[in-house]
Amino acid sequence: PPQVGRVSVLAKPPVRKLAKDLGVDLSTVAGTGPQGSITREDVQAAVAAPAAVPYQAA
Amino acid sequence: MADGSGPYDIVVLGGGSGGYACALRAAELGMNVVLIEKDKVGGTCLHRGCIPTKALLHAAELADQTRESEAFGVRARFDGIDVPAVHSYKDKVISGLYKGLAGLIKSKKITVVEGEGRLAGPNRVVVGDQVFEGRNVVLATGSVPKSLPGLEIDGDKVVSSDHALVLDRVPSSVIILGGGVIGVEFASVWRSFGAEVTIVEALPHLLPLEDESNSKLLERAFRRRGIKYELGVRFESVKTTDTGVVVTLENGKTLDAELMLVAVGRGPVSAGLGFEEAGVTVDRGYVKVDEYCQTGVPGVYAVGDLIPTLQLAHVGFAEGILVAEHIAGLNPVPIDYDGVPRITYSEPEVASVGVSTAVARERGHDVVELSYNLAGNGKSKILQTQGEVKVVAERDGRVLGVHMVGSRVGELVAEAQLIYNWEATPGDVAQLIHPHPTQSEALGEAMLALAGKPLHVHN
Amino acid sequence: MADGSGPYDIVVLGGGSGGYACALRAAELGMNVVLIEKDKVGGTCLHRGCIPTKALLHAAELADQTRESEAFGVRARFDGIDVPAVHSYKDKVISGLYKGLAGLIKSKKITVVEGEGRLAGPNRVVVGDQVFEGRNVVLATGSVPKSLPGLEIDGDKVVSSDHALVLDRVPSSVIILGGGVIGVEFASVWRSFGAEVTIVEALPHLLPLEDESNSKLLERAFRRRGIKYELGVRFESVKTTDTGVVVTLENGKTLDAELMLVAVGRGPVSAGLGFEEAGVTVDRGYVKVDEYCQTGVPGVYAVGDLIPTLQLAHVGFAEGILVAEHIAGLNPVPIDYDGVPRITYSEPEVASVGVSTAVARERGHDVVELSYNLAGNGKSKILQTQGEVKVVAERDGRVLGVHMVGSRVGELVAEAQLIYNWEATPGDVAQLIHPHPTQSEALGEAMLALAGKPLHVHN
Ligand SMILES: Cc1cc2nc3c(=O)[nH]c(=O)nc-3n(C[C@H](O)[C@H](O)[C@H](O)COP(=O)(O)OP(=O)(O)OC[C@H]3O[C@@H](n4cnc5c(N)ncnc54)[C@H](O)[C@@H]3O)c2cc1C
Ligand SMILES: Cc1cc2nc3c(=O)[nH]c(=O)nc-3n(C[C@H](O)[C@H](O)[C@H](O)COP(=O)(O)OP(=O)(O)OC[C@H]3O[C@@H](n4cnc5c(N)ncnc54)[C@H](O)[C@@H]3O)c2cc1C
Repeated sequence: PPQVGRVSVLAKPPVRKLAKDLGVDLSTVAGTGPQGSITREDVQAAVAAPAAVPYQAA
Repeated sequence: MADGSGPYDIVVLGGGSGGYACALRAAELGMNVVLIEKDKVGGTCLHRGCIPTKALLHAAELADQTRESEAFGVRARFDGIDVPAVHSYKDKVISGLYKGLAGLIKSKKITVVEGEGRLAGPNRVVVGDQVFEGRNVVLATGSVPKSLPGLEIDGDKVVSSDHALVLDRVPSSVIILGGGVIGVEFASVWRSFGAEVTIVEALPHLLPLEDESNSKLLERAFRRRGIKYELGVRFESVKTTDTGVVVTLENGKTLDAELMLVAVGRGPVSAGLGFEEAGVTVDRGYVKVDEYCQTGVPGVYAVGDLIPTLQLAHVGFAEGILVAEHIAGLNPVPIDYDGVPRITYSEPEVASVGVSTAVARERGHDVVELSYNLAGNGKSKILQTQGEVKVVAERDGRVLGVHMVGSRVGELVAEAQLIYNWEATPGDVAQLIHPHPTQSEALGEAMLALAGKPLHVHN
Repeated sequence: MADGSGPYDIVVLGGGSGGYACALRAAELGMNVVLIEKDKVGGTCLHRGCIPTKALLHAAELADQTRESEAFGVRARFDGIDVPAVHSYKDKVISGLYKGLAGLIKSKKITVVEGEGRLAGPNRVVVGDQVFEGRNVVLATGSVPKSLPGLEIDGDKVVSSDHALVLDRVPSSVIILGGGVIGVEFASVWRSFGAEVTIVEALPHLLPLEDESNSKLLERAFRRRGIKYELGVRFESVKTTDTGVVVTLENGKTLDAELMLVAVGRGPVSAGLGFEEAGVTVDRGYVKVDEYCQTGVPGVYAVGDLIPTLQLAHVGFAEGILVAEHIAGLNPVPIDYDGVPRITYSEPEVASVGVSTAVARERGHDVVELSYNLAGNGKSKILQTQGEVKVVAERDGRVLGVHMVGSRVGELVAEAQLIYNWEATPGDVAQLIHPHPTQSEALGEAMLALAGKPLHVHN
């Protein structure tokens, strides 16, 4: 049967764009929104917490 | 007016879309700005571009509708075009917007200098004997109509868009050199006004920057409207005669008409303005910049038609704003030029955002696409317009492009712009049902179908 | 046609927007569906609602434009409305869409039964002497025009929208009872066609469900168009005379006209159809359902105008699809009714999505709002339309509502729908520059201003 278009990462489109602009990989973010969706705040928290971002040499 | 003192935070050279948007945003951010303009703020777009052409196109729409209104039950007689009245309508629109813009600039306490400026060093612009020092300089001198080598625009029988916008009559016949946006828009206006129109385009399609599907639909619509075109053939020469012009094409064919419009593109205004002397890299007239519109010279930026990005007013706005925010240290996100919406305001309109099917494939995407024919769209049937909405997407992924043809579809690209730039999938959109009966439903139907849940899709 | 056998996966009772959308989606999902319709598939919307009214409104637009075209330089003479030709245009639009829809339903192998059905048990619908058994039953019998107690619609001088849509003439004068969407749309059509129009509305504003700012702008525009209205006053009685009607209002005022249109709302079609006998709860005619459109009886659903949600075709579509997906076990997301776009297709149009300022405040939001006047919008100036785009947002947060008035703004609500439903902030939108010159820029400008970076905002 045809399937409803499913997104691998559960986040609303503007949040996906925000994550991209901030350099956050959504697959590393745990969602706290409805049904585990990733919220704007989750993305911002991921930027604030350096542990969530892979280490990069200066 | 400030004397040539300074230093300003920003000296902006050129008061068109790019320059004034930069000045406004910089002023908002508390910067001290001088805006130098040799003619009128608003530039090409307001005085010789977007606004006057769209006013003509609206008059053209009214002419068509008046002619065809009987089919809708409205008895009317079309009695011709009153050219002076068209101009006074158009000029009233321009002057209203001009007054608003000038007032806005003034209210933001931007210093406006009237005169022709020249870059006289990395942070110095000279106007006559006045010198303006700026911690930053933004070059925004825009563009002017181009011609072909050896082809002289005499302003009488061989004209540019500048002349066409103030023409005192509807020509009986016109040859339009160039099937890009400007050529196509004038073809549409003149045809609606009653002229015989032939477009000559060297590339294989009208609007060669559009997805081929859009070009083909426009060509079909133009054919039905009686707009002729010669595609994939180059112009060779033009001879003016007592009654008009005779144009020879490279394939030997000759065409004659009362007038020829040269619409082969616009060239940047950079010669003789001291750019290269100040160390700014210029390539075929265009100023080279990075993703923040910075030239190689620290503190010198360039925006708008002067740089080799899409020649659109809203690109100028976006670049001007970006530069102001960059100077202010706001860390703005560079522009994704694929995500800039494009509209050709002809009848029918052509609009797109994102990439074409061909480009998406070239970039290695696993592409799915869906074309929704406007024949299935109630509002389009009411308007009696034909065309389609085509959506290009990554298989099980985001939307990569939206391409549309039909009356009034230009307004639909704003929604498509969000979908593209926010990297939405068809499923994200398909969860929402569009308002009925609107043309925007056609985009909704395409998304529903791509999401595997077509609603009003006829095969 | 299937004899009364079964069992089907779904028996749908009523082939309007809600019913046929459910049938189509269910068939796509591999289900075995019977669709029972006593008249024509497409229902109210296609035959007596959305589509015919919008065709009339388009003819009305053409009439206005033909009359006013001289101001744009198009010489024309308006010679009146050819009512039979208007009807044949309208009927052609309807029949084209009807043919498409009927073909689509057939191509999906949905069994269509012509006849009046009745619920004869939780999973049994009877049509004449045929019985259709379904694992699920979807009630979608829609609505019909309502009247007021004691007010008889005679179909001659006191008419409903059903009659108005087939009227054989343009009345010289009309009184419209009810200033909701339907009343306002007919007022707009008739005024454009040359009638004297007076709307009587008991609530204090036209379009009482809209944000008050939208209602007031529409009232101002209607006043300029010479459409009269009596607000905040109730109808008392109507007397028909030889030449028309005399209407008395509760404040004692009397009005006379050739015709009165009763547009006081639509009531659900549920009486005598066996719903309550089968255990379905009915409240003032409306079938009560949960967020998945389930009645209290397992396997019995109801959608569309029959349930007390917004009476809009696209709500019917959405509910029909939701029910099909719910039955198929796809776990669909319930509809956020605030996020459904609303359009009134009058001249000017009125469109909105999300909540009004008043409701946003009631719900405890810290509200900011911004109204962008279309006077600052180039394309609106070209169209010579007035109005505004008002955005309601949470301070430093998401957009809560978008409310618009102006010619053609209905198409702009599709973008606003994404912004609202995807919970975008003004800043998310402000990062993208809208195409110039479009009406959609007005929404962009409002977002830019709310994001603290106004561009073309005049104070
Ligand atoms: C016919 C036509 C139709 C168009 N339609 C559209 C449309 O519908 N939508 C759209 O997005 N775009 C449209 N465009 C393109 C749009 O007009 C341009 O992209 C836009 O104007 C570029 O802005 P700019 O600021 O870079 O340059 P310009 O608008 O060209 O402004 C440059 C300004 O700098 C001034 N200047 C130049 N040199 C100097 C100097 N040395 N000293 C002082 N001042 C100087 C000029 O007088 C001018 O005012 C159209 C263009 C044309 C010609
Ligand atoms: C003048 C007017 C203008 C409108 N304009 C718009 C608009 O622009 N946009 C918009 O979104 N909405 C508009 N609407 C509202 C829209 O038409 C309705 O919301 C929509 O039609 C509801 O769909 P439905 O399926 O619930 O009911 P309906 O469309 O009413 O369909 C119900 C169907 O069930 C059939 N039926 C009823 N009882 C039985 C029975 N016992 N057995 C068999 N069949 C039965 C009927 O014949 C009918 O075909 C308008 C309505 C009107 C009246």
